[in-house]
Amino acid sequence: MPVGHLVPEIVLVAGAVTTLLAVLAVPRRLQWIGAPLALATLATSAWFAVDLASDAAQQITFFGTWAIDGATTWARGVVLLATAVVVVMSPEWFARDPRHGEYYPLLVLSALGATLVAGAADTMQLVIGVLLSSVTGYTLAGYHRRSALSVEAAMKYFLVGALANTLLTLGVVLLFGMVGSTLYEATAAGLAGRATDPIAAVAAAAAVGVGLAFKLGAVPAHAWLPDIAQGAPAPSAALLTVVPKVGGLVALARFVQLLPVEQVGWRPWAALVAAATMTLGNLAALWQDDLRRLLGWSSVSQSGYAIMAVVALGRSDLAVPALLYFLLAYVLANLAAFAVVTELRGRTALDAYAGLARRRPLLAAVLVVSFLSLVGIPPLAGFAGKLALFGAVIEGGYAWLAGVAVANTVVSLFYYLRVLGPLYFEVRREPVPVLGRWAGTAAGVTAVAVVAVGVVAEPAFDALSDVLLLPH
Amino acid sequence: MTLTTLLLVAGALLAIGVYGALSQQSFVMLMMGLELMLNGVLLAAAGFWALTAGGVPEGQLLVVVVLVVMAVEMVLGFALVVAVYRARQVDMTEGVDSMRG
Amino acid sequence: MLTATILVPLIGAVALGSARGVSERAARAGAVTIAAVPLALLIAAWSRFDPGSGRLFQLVEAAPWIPTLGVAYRVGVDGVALVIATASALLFTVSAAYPADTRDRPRHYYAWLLFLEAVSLGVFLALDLLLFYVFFDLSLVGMYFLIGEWGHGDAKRSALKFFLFTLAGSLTMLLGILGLALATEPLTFDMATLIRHQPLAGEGLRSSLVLLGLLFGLGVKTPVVPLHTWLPPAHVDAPGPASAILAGVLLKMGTYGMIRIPFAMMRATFAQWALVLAVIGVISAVYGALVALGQSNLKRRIAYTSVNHMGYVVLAIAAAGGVLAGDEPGRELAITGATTQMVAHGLVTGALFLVAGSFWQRTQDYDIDAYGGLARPAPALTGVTTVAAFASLGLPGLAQFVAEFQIFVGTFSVYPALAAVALLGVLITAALFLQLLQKIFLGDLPARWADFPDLHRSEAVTLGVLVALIVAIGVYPRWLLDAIAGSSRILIGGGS
Amino acid sequence: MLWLTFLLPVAGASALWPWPAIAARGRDPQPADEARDRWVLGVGGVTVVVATLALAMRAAVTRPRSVLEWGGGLILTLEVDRTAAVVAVLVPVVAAPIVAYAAAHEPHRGLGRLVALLVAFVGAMQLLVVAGDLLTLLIGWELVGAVSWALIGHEWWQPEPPGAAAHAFNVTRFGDLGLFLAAAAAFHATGSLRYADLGALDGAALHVVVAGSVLAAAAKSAQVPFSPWLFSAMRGPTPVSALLHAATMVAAGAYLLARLQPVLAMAWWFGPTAIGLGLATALTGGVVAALHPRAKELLAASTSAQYGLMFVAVGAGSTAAGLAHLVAHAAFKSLLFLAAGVAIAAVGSGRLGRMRLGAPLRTVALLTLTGTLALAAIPPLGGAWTKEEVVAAAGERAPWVALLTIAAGGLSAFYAARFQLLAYGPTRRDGALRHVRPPGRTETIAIGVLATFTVALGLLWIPGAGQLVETVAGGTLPEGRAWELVVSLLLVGAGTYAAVVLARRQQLATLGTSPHGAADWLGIPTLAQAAVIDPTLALCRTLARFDDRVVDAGVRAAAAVARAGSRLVTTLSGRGVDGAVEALAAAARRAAGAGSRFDDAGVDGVVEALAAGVGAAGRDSRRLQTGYAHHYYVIVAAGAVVTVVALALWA
Amino acid sequence: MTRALLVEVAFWVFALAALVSGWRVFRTDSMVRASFLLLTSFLNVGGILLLLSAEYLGLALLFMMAVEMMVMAVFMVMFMMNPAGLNPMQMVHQHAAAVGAGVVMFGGMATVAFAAAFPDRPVRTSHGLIESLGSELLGDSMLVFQSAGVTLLAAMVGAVALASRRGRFGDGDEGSVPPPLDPHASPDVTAAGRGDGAHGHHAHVAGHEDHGGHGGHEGHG
Repeated sequence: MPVGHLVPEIVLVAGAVTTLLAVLAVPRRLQWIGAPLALATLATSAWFAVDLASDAAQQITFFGTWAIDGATTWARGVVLLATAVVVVMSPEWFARDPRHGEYYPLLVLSALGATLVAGAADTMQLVIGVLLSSVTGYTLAGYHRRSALSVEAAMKYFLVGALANTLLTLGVVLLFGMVGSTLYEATAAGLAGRATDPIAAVAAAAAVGVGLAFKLGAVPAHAWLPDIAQGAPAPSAALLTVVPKVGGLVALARFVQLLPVEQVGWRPWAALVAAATMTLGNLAALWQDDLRRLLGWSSVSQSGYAIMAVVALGRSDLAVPALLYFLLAYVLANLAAFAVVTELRGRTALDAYAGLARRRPLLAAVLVVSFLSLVGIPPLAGFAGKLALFGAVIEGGYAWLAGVAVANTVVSLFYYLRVLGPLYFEVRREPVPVLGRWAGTAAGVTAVAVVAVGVVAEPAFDALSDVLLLPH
Repeated sequence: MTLTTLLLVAGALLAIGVYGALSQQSFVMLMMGLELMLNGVLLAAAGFWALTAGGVPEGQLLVVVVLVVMAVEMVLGFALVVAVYRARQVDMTEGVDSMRG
Repeated sequence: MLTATILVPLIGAVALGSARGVSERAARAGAVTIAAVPLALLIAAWSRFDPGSGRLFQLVEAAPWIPTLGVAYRVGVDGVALVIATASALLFTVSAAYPADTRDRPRHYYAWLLFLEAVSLGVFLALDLLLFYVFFDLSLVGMYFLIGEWGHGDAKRSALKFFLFTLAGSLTMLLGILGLALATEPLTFDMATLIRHQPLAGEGLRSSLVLLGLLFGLGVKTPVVPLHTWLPPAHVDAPGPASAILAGVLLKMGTYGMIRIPFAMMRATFAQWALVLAVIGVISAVYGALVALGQSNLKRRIAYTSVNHMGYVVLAIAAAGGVLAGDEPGRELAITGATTQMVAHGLVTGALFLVAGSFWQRTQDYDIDAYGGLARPAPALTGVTTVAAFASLGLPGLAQFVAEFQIFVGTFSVYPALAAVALLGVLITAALFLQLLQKIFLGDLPARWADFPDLHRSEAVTLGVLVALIVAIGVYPRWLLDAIAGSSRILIGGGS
Repeated sequence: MLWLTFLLPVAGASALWPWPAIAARGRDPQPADEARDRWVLGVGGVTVVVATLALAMRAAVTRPRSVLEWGGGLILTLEVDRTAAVVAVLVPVVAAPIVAYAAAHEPHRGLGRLVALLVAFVGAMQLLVVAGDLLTLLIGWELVGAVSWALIGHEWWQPEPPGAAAHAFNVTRFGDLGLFLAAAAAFHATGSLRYADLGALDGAALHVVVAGSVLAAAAKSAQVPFSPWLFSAMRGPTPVSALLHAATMVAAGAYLLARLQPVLAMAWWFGPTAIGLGLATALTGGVVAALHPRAKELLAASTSAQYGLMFVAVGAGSTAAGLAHLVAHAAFKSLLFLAAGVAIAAVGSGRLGRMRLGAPLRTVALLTLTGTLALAAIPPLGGAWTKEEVVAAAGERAPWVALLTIAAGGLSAFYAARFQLLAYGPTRRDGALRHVRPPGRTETIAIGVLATFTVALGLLWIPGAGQLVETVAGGTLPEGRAWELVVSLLLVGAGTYAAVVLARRQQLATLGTSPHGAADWLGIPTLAQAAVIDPTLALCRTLARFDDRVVDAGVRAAAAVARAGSRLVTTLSGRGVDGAVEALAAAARRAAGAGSRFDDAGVDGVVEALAAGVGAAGRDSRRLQTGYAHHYYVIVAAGAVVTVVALALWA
Repeated sequence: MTRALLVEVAFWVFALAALVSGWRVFRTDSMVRASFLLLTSFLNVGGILLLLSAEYLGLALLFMMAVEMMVMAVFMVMFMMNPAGLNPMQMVHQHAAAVGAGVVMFGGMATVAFAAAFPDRPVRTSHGLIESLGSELLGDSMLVFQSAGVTLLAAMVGAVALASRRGRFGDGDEGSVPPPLDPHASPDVTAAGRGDGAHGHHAHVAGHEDHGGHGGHEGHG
């Protein structure tokens, strides 16, 4: 049993438990101790992940239940990075909450959940990973127990999640019924054979697809995302708008490749979902007067873009690199935006951002970089991401989808500029208090990363050029 | 007791569950609908294990996984119902609608 | 050397933007100095450029960027790019020197101007499709902030409209670029390679779609009717120097891109669709002129003449690519004329928009009918405007005549009827500019403009430079045309 | 060297223009300054023109050819052939006295500009004349037009001149388009723009070149239907009318036809067209001149008519006759304009009915008479000889052509006499000798010089002069027929007699007083206004409005449909199945509302409409997010159904 | 009666009981009763599992559900209004849509049941099934099993964090609000005013209540 292939995850479990025990032991003044412990955990896990990626070949391991391919490694990296940024943002935000110690182990477990989702090569494992990611997510979303909005967001997250997970489970059971196994490799082989027929396969794929759409914040299970962005504690919102998506997308990409295209039209379906998701997200974001909610909807639309890569899977060599690179770009830009919101003490009314450029020029600059990257203005990371996505779908024969994405990008520019315009063009005199040092640092670092990853994109694309998405 | 009859019963349970999940105002009742759905899934899983998969151990584990899903979702669900009730004195879906649009 | 032309203003922009305690004067002086560096470098590049060498791209500098995707940093020039880039650098220097109301934010104003200069030059110097796109897009960002922050009237809305509209165009172009580049094996965005290999040649629908995507994107920027509606508000609400750059530099990106990408890289497909493009060009020319004549707002009127003039350029490009072989002298003339028109229109319309900016600074009124008889209090302004107006209506001895003559003569070889129709634009332009001069400068002087200030020294000097160049090109254009013609020949011949 | 005939006047002009301002050194002008300015400008201007004349004469003798690479394959060629030599010499000859007159006669305000532009015009005209290819010709052609604009609008502070200048420019520019086309066609067919290569033309290109040239020539020479622009040009100062709009610039059309006649004649229809145009203009112009109540307009109409005669000559194939008449006309018509200027200055009005300055301005009246007689074509003046040559040329074609030409000659005799009798005729009995402003010495001398020139052309009647003309101008002169001469002289006499009779009855001045009647070019301007200018301007305004809003109609309608659709989807999913019917009704209501709002939308751009549509869709799509979790469940359920359908459908 | 017939009859009894009790869950006025009906449904499904020779799983389900439903019933009594279902109540919305969704769901599953061709590999023997489950849990599917364990841990931690009334440091939810926009504002403000940054903590967004306010529960409808 190659336990070594799971060291990064084992580290996360151990770290989470250690952190939990530590925060239970220390007095309320020292609850922040969870943050450095969580950071250390994440760093150690990342270190092992890198180590593992350089040592072990890309393969399916652990009796066929676990894929340690480039996609998993990349997802691990992105998830750990994102979680680390959120950990840095958290202590100042939760300073008033004497029980925020438990928040950190939950963050670590949430990262673990997303990683498990990404690496799952077994449908049961997928369900468990989704479940772990979900339960930690509900908790993180509702962590402001006294805040009406926070618990409301958590409740809706839970309600949508519970239904979606039930559907996911149903789909997994149907798949098992068809092929008699839950392993991906066996599933793919079983579905490809003539033993099954399209009806059950379609039903199973639909159930799994809708279930995973919840993780992505994609249509039709997208409704939780704007609420989470608006109502959840800002660090949780930052985490939940990015981390589950990373796992969910890799999982979706892995999963659809198991389906025989002649029986299950997953490619057009994914295109449909991509188009609907990006369009709905952008349209709904247009007139938001609440920045966090706007970011939530924009996050929905970004999921739509990301799903474009799924459409092109197997038809374009660019699909997997596009998917993974775009995820990184999106995660960084979105985190930067939420870090700014956090640093501004959760300031969220659009009007309250007018004139920010003169009061807080650096934070304003971070917001500009983040938004322009989300639009896809070169040379920021979002541009290279969208470029690769467009290239992938065009090569995959879905040029119309690229057209839809272009139209959506133009629409999205409108609402981003609704923020950025007043940010720069108006003059306000009120003071703009900030939270502290760390959230601001997180904002700055992620913004620099957005620029750096965009300008120096070659290492990423080089690394991604031979990434596999097993078992395909 | 054929696979078809099993799946029909499971489907009926799922249908009742879906109805409950969609129609109930109270969070708790709504969750009962979800439970009922999972009940159907459970039945289907067991049926598949026994009738199409030749009793492979994975199938039993799958049933356990469904049970875990059931348990975990309910635990968190109840915790959230408590939290929402404490923060807002509300126990129905219509009561939490401050965020919309 | 070419890299420095992009880097110097970029670094200058960053330095100026992050400096502290810089006075308005110092910021302007610094900006002018920095903006002039690329101009000097490009003039030096001109001296080293050999139009007769038979090679299209010269002074090439390259560095790997994203080799995995076939993207590299490649800059270089052919004759077309060289003259347009040089004219742009000049226009930036002049615009920086032109007095503007910076609203107490001189550093930012000049920093954005320099940023815009860097990326605009990048567009013209890039030899990699993706690099081209990067600069193309960034120019929108720079212009958005310039209009939004320092514009007047409904500036924010106009800036927004500008950004949205042109981003729609540039993204469509991006799809086209991808469609084109993805047809290469191995994947590359290198312009020289793409010109040599002509990917997608003879691939029916796909190549047509790619071409239309490219033309749509570039057509928005040019702009051609009916994609032009972003132009008037952007111009009207932009500060004078920004308008000058918008008309003189940014619009050129569209037509330059047409020559560079669809014309050169998809010759067969371009020839299929050239007639459609030519008709659009003619419609733009005539429609733009007619609508301009119907305007009573000074800046709108000038803005619509841009539609007219760029329509000629589009027509010429379409004609030059309208057939794959035959009529070489005429098609060469068309391409040379199109390029000359880009340079000339940049200088002429740049001057006109700077003049319009001067009007705004003096009176905050663009209504042509509100003026009259200004020749008495402001003879120098009258003189400059008259020269620019006559240049714009294509008077011989001034720059634009050279261009338009070549365009008409060249286009006639391929599309005689369209050339004849487009000629009507020349007539209408004449009418509208004479009417403009008459209404503003001639006739009765309303009492309230009795002490209308004439040009200040800095205005006079900057406009003087433009006028001198307009005359220089008009009288003896050989120095300009010879630099272009060598490349035109290669482009027409299809070599690289 | 040849370039100097163009560059020297231009350089001279740029020196003369700022002179008064430099001399004044920023002070207000003093009376003494005025005299000095007049002297400097006059002497300077005449010197430059005379120097140009010297250059032109040298060129006329040496017939040089000069080539300039303009770059990009364009080559400017200067070439002097016989035709060019004649006109190149003629232009400065006429210009010199006119420049002197202008410096002495015109108001001081803007005098530097006036003289400078006149001198610059000489340069531009020389370029036009010595051009050896269509591009150079076009450059000169447009430059003289622009200078004409500036000179007509010389008194820019007045309400009328700027508009008149623009009118003149626009009309002539329409003709310029013909040259553009001709150049394009020539280049397409031969790869060259040189006159010398035009001989190789055939087929469609030839016809385009000929048609373009004829169009340009007709517009420039104020032939029907372009003639009215010359009336607008009369808003300019008198010297301008004399130089540009009588002697030289207007001559460019006739000159061009003469210069290119061998090429043009290759098209079978050139001759008839030119003759037709020329005759039409000669006759209508004659009628207009006979009726018009104002002095300069009378002369302008006569100018059109006389150039019509030259068109007839060239069309009939006799460039020599046309050219000879061109020279003669330049001499006497500039003389008459200067005389008219003196008369107008004397009485302060351009109306012929107010003048009759024969008594107070006896000298000028006598000098004028030479011009009038030449215009009336009464031997032994040169004008008569050249006119008879034109008649002879016309007779070569057909007798009826000759007859019509003779009729036009009769008209010109009538209006020439009318001009003389009204402007410088015997003073009215009722009006006592009024106080009039006498002309200065310089003006008189200038008129005298031109009168001398006019008279000197009488030498053409000397036998053998015809051969000299043939040598100088090239081509052959037709043999005149005796009956033509007799009939012609009879008609001239008749015309003159009619004028005298009418003058006795005091009816000569009041012919056709209505400004909109026949005197106003037979209503061509009104027609042009109604048929071309007004519709164009209306179209422009409509298009401008259209551009602002109507283009969007389609887009807006599409947006409205999208909006309604999005609402429908929204309401359906938002309210669940129960609400579907209700929702449909609501959507219909809203669609109707959208329709009415659409009308109220007002002035909006294309993109605004699209944006409004998207924006509305944005607002509507937010309604999907009701805030109720059970609605989200419906969305998920519906999404699952759609997913099943999609997966099954596209497999 | 053969064993097969017996099994068949038992199956239908269990199935009908499961369905009827499941349906009654949403047709009763009392939540407590509803939770017991749900339990009944589960128990009957457990019975079917036993018939399918999944003894261990069936029993596990029985025990687990028994406990869970007890918790749920207690829950009703403790927290919910109208705990004992003394007053008749019908708390249902979008009834038609829900019925429609249920019908579609059943239709879909029925289609699968009738039309889909599943492999026919019935379980051979009931012997050793439980052992094989054990070895699966600690063998091939150990990752799944362990992950499930971690998930349960996370669920516990999360549930406690969210729901506990008393924490280690006093009130379980003390200070669990976002930081105020103005750092100098009084510490005990809730997030109610977050919607409007310009007015800091003074503003209240209509529609939600301060947690401190005891305005009571707003009725629906």
